[in-house]
Amino acid sequence: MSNLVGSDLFVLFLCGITFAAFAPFTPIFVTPANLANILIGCLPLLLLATGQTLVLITGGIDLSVTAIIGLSSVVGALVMGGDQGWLQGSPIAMPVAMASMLATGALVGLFNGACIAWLRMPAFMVTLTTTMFFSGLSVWLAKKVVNSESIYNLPPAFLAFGTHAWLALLMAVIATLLAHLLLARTLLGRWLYAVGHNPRTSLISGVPVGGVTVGAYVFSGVFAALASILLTAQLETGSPNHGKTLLLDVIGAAVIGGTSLFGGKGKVLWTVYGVLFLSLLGNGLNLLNVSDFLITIVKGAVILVAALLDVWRTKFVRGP
Amino acid sequence: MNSTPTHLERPTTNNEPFIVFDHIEKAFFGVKVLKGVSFGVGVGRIVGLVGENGAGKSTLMNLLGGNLQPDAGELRVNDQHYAPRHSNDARNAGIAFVHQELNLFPNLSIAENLYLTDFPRIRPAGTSGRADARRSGLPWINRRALRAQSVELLRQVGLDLSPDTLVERLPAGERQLVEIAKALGANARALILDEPTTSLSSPECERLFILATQLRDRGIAIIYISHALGDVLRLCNDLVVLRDGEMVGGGPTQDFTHDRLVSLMVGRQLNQLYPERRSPARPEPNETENVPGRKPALQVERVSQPGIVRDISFSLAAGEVLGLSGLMGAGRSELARILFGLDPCASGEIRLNGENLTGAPRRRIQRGLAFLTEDRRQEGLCLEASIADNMALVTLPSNSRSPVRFLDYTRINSAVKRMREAVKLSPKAADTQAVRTLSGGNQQKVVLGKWLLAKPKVLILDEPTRGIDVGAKSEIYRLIYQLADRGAGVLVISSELEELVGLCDRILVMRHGEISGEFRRDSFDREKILAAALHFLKK
Amino acid sequence: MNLRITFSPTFFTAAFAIVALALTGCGKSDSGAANSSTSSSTSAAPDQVKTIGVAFETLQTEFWVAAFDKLKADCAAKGITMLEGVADGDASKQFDQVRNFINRKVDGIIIVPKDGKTVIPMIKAANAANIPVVLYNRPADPTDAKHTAVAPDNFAITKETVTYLVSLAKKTGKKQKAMILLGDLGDVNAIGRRDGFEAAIKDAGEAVEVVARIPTDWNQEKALAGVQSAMQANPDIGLIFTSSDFMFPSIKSVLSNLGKWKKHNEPGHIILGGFDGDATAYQLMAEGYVDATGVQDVYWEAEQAIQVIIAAKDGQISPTRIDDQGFAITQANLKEMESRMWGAVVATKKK
Amino acid sequence: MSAPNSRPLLRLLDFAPGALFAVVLLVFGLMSDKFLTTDNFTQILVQSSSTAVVAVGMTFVLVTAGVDLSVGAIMFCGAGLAGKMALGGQPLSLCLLVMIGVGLLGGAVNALLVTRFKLAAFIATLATLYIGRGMGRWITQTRAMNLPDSFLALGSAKWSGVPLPLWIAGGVILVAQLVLSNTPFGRQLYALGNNPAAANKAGLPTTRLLAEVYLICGACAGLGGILALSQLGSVSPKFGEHYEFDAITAAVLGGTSLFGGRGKVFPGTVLGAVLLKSIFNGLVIVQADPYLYPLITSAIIFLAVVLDSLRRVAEARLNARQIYAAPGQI
Repeated sequence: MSNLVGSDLFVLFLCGITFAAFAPFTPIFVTPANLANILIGCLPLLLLATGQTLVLITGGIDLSVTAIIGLSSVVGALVMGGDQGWLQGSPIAMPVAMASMLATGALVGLFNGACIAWLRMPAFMVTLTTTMFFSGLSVWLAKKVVNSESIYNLPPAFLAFGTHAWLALLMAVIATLLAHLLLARTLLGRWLYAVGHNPRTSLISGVPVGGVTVGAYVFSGVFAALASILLTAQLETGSPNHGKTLLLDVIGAAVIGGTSLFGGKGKVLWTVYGVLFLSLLGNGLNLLNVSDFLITIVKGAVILVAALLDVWRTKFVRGP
Repeated sequence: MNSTPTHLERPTTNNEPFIVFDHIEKAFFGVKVLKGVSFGVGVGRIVGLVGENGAGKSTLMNLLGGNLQPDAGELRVNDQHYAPRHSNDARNAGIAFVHQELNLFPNLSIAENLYLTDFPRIRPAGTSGRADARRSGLPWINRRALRAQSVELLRQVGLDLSPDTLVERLPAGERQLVEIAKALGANARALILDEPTTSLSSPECERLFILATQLRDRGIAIIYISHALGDVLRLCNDLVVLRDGEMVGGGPTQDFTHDRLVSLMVGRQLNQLYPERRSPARPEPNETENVPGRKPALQVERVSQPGIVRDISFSLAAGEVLGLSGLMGAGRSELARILFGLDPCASGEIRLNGENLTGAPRRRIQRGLAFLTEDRRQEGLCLEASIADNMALVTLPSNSRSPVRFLDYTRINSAVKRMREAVKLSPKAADTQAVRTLSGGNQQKVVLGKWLLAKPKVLILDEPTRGIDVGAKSEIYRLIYQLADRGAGVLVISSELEELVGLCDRILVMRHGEISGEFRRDSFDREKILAAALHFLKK
Repeated sequence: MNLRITFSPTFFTAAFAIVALALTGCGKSDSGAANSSTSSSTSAAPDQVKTIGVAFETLQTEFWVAAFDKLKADCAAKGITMLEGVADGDASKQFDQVRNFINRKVDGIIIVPKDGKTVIPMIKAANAANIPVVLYNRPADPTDAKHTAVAPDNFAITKETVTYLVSLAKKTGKKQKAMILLGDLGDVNAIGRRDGFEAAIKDAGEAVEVVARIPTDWNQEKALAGVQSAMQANPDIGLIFTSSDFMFPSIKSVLSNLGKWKKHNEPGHIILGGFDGDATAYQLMAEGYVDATGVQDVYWEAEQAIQVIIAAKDGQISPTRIDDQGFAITQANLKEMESRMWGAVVATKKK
Repeated sequence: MSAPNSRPLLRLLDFAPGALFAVVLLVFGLMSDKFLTTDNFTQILVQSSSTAVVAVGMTFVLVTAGVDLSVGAIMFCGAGLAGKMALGGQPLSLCLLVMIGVGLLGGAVNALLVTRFKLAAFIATLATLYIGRGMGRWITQTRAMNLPDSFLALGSAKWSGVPLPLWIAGGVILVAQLVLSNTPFGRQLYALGNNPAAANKAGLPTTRLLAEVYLICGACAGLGGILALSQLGSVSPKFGEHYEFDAITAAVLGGTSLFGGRGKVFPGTVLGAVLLKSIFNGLVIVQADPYLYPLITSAIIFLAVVLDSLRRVAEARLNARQIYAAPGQI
C-alpha cells in the first residue's frame, strides 16, 4: 500500500476510484459524450496547472495566471475581432492574434519574473499586485478601445479551437508533453529543480538562477495564454472575465498531484493526474445534482486529504 | 582500559563528579552506537571528549540533553538519577549546551536572546526576590530587570555591549560568547561546548579559552567537544576518547599526546595525516614565468574592493597547493568570493591561464575555476536533493546536447558512479538518497566530487575540513594532492595553521584585507606566520 | 521505480492522448446521435417535458434567489425535474454545465448568462442537439442562434424610474446633486441601467447634476465605502440611484450615520431610487424611505421561460425576445401596483 | 556600497510606507479640498477598521512565517450564522459572541492542521478557505440577508465623539502591539518565525505558540466581521471575499515580512490598512474614472513592495562586514 502511495501513479489510482464510485449512481457519467466533456472542460485547467507546476518547483507561486487569461483574451480579440479589430477580416489576423496573445502572456510572465528574480520581491506579493493591475487593465482596454466589456465575432479560423474539440485537445496535449519533456529531460528542467532546492548553492554551482526563475514565470505566462486561447475560442468571445474563478483550482490541482509549495518537488505528470481528478470529481458531483456549495466544500476537503497524504507519503515512503 | 566511573576519582581529581555516565548503551535499529560508555565529569573540571564523526559523541550528548533515552545504563547528575525527556529537563538540571551551529535569533536583541525562555516579568507588589521574578508574575516583560541582568551576564563573559544590540550586528566570535552568557543565565552548573571554535578567529578562541578556565575555576563542570586536538590538549583537564561507541581511552590530559590521541581515535597508527606528494614542492612564483611548461594557472593583480580587500596580487602556479592563512575576518573568504565572482570587484585583474576572468560564477566555471565554500549546508549542497543530483549539478551543461539541451543521463550516471568511488563516498549511501542524511564528512566528499567532475584548472577550497573527522580529512588531503599532481592549481583557505603547514607548498597570510606575508615550504615557521597574521596586535 | 520514472510519463501521456482523441471522436458522433434520439422521443411523447436544465450565472442576490425558487416551484408543479447549475460568474464553468444538460438530453435549458456574448456558443451547442434555450433576464447579443430571451427592458424601466425621481427633484425647486451606484461594468443589465439613468438625467437638463458614479462590482462593501466617500465629498447630494435594490442597506447605513435617513415626507429627505423591486425595496417603500424602484416581474419571467420550452416541445417557435414590460413603482402608485411587485409577495411570505 | 553613504538611504527607505502614505494623502489633498478634512478622515478610519483588525491577526501569523488565507471565509461563516440568529430573534450580544466563536473555531481548525498534521500553512488555509466559503453559502443558502438595525446602531454609535468601531479597532491594535513587543509570548513569536528549528531546540513551546497564533488570527477575523457587519447592516454571499488578500497586503505595506520574524502592528500594519482605504476614498472624492481604480491602487501597492525590497537590499549592504574600513572590528 505505502508502495502505491509513494508511486507516481497514486493520484491516477485515486481517479480510478472516483470513477468507479460515481459510475453506478449516474449512468450518464460514463457515457463517452460525458467523458469527452470532462476532457474538453479540463483542458484550460490542465494548461494553467502545468505552467504553475514549473513555478512551484522553483519555490515560487504565480497568482497572476487568471489575469493573464483575461488580458491576452482581450488583446487577441482586439487584434482579430470582426467588428473593431485592428486586423479585422485580414487573412493574417488569426495567426497574428494568437502570436500577440502568447506574447502578452510571455511579457506579463517576464515582468513577474524580473521583479522576483532581480528586484528580490516576494513572488506572492508581486503576482498578487500584477493580478489586480492586469485584470484591471484588460477591462480598461476593452472599454476604451471598443467601449464594451467583451468582444464578439471572432474569425472562424480561430473559433476552430472551440468547435473542433480534437484540435484543442491536440494543442493542450502537445503543450503538456513539451512541458513534461522540458522538466524531465532537459538542462533547464534540472536547473528549475536545483533553484527550488537551494538558490545559493545553485548560483555557486553555475546555475543562472535569475534567468531560470524568470524562465519559469514566462513559461507560466505563455501557458496561461494558451489556456486563454482555448477559453476565448470555446466561448467565442474575448473577455476580461474568462477563467476568473480558476486560480484556487489551479493551485489545488498541482498540490493534489503532489507538487510541493516549498520547491524542488513536482512533476508535470502528477499535475495531469491532479487535474483529471479534480475534473472527474467536479463533473460527477454536478451530475449527481449536488448543490454548488457542497461541491466547493468537497473540493476543499480533497485538497486537505491530498496534502495530508503527501505528508504521510514523505514520512513513510521516503523514510524519516 | 579504565572505563569505570571511578577512574576519574583518582587523586588528579579532588572533586566528586557532577555528571556521571554509567555503562550507557544505545542502539538504533539494532545497530549499537554506544557500547557501555562510563565516565564522570568532575565539578570544576574540563573534560575533553574526542572521537571521529560517528564515534558516538553526539549520541551521548543527545542522551544528556534529553533528545534521546538510553537503552541501558544510568545517567546521574549531582548523585541524583537523571532521565531527561526534553531539553527543558536538562536546563532544569543545570546543564547547558552551546552547539556548533549557533542557536541565536539574529532578529532579536542580545537581552531577548539571553532570556528568551524565561523573561524576567513584572510581578504584582508583595512577592519579591529575583528568583520568582522569572516564570511567576504577570506575562509582562520587566524591561529594566531584563537589561540589568543582561548587562551582568555580558560582563561575566567579558562583552561590553548594549544588551539592546540586535544579534545580527555581532561577529561570529561575540555571538559565541553570547551563547555562553545564555548558558550562564540559565545558571548552569555544567556546560557542554560542542565544536565551539569552528567559526572563531584565534584571538576569539583565546578569549573563549580564558573564559572556559574562569568558569571551571568557579566550579562549573565543562564537557569540551572538538576536532582541534591542539586546543583540547591545551585546555582540558581530563580526556575521554570514543571510537565506534566504545570508550577507548580516558584519564588526565598529561597521559596523552597528539599522536596517541589520533591513533586512539582512528584505531590504527595514522602516522601520516598528510599523504606523500608525488611531485616536489613548487618553485617560487616569480620563477614560474620563466620555467617552461610551468605557467601560472591563476594570476591575481591589484584586486581591490573598498572596505573588503586592498591591492591583492599573487599568482598560483599549475600543480601548486597554495595556502591562504590569516585570522577570521582578515578577508580570506571575501577574497575567494571576489575571485569567483560572487562579490563585486572594484578594480584589478584576475586571469586564469592568461584569460581574463569576468562575469557571473557560471562563466568562470566554464573557464575552469571551482570554489568549495565554507558553508557546506547553505552554499555547497541541495540538502533535500539526491547524492547524484548534487554531484551532477555543475557538469549538467557539458552533459547536455544542444540545441534543446537534452540531458544524457547514462553519461551523467556513469560519471557520478566513477566519482563516488574516486572520493570514497560511504558505499552504504544510495545514489537516490538525500544528502541531508549523510554525515558531515560524506557531505563534504559530495561537494568536492561535484567540483572534481568539472575537472577544474584552479580549485579554491574554503575551510575544506571544518568539523570533519580525521579519516575524512586525510581522504580530502589525498584528493587535493591528486588534483594538483594532475596539474591544477589549488588554493586552500584554513584557520588551522597546522593544516596549511602540513598541506601546502606555499602559504600567503592575509591581514586587514591585505597580503601581509608569504612563506615557502622550506621556510615555514609557525611563529612568523602567526606574527604576520597578528602583526597589528603588537602595535 | 527508476524504470517507471523513465517510461511512465511518455507512456501515459501518449495513452492519455489516444484515449482522449478517441473519446472526443465518440463525443461528437454521440451528440449527433443525441439529436435523433431527442427528436424521436419528441415524436413519441410530443407534449411531455420531463426535465429542464437551469444554469444560473450567480445566486448572489435576493433577485436571483427569488427567480431560482420560482422556477423550482413551477417545475415541481408541472412535474418537471429541474437540473441545477450555478456558475459563480464563470462563463466556461457555465458552458460545462450546459454541456452536461445536453448530455443528459434535457427537454429545455434556461440560462442566466454571465454576459450577452459568451452565451452564444452555448446556445449553438444546444441548437445542435435540438434543445430549446431560454435566456432568463439577460438577453444575448444579436445572433442567428435560435433562442428566446425573456428579459426586462433595463433601459426603459430605469429611465422611467429615474424620470420620476427627477420630477421629485424638480419639485424641491433647487438644483439637486445626484449619485449613481453602478453595477458590475461587465454586466449588460448594469450597463443598460446606467444608460437609462444617464438618459433620464440628460432629459432633466439643468435640474440635476451627477457628481458621483460609484463602481460597486455588485459588492456591498464597495458600495458602502463608495457612498460614504461620495457623501463626504458632496454632503449636499440630494438624489441617489442604485443599479440594484440589494445595495439599499449600504445606503441606509451611511445616511443614518449622517442623520439623513429620512422618510419621503420628512424634511432633509434624500430622493432614493433603485432597480429590481425586491423585498428590501418594498419594505423601505412601505416605510416611506425609498421613493421609487424599477420593478421587473421576476415571476412572470419565470412562467414565460418554462412556457416557451413547453411550447417548443409542441413544435411552436417562440420569438427571440419576450420583453418583461416591468414598471416603475413609486410612492405615488405603490398601493395599486404592489400586488405586481414580486418583492412585496416575498416580503409578505416572510411575515 | 559602504556604510556612510547608504545610512541615509536606509533611513529614508525605513520610512517608505509612511512616506508613500504621506504622498498619497498630499496628492488627493491637492486634488480635492474635501479629502483632507477631519470628517473624511474619521470616515476613512472607520472604513478601514475591519480590514485593520483582520490584518492585525494576519500580522501575528505572518510573524511566525505562516499565512492564513481563510480569514475571509471565516468572516463569512460567522456573519452568516450570526445573521440567521439575529433574524431568528436572538439578542445582538449572542450573535456577536457567535461570530467570535466561529472565528476561534476556524482558527482552531487551522491550528490543528498546521501544528498536529504538519501541513504547510498555505495549503491548510487554502483548503479551509474553500470549505469555509462553501459552508457559509450553505448556511446563508446564498441568500442576501438584511440584518436588524441593532447592527447598524453598533456601527454608528459614538462614545465621547469617537465612533465605536474606532474604539474597538484601536483597542485591538493597542493590545496586539503591546503583546508583540512586551510579552514573552510576543518576543518568542519573532524567534519562532526567524528559525523554527532553533526555537524548538531552545525549548520554546513552538507547537503551542503556532496554535495560539492561528487562534488569534481567527478571533480577529471574527471581530473584523463584526465591524464590517456593523457598517454594512447586511450579509451578501460575497461578504468577506478578498479579505485575506487585503489583510496580507496591509501587513506587507506596513513592512511585515512574508518570510517571518519581522513586522509591527503599529504603525506598520495599521498604516497599510488605512492606506488601502484612503486610496479608494480619495479616488471616489476626486471622481476618478471607475475603470482606473484597480490600476491606480495596484500601482501604489506595487510601489510600496518595491521600496520594501530596496530597503532589504540596502540593509543587507549595510550589515555587510567591513574588513579594514572599521579597524575596531576584526
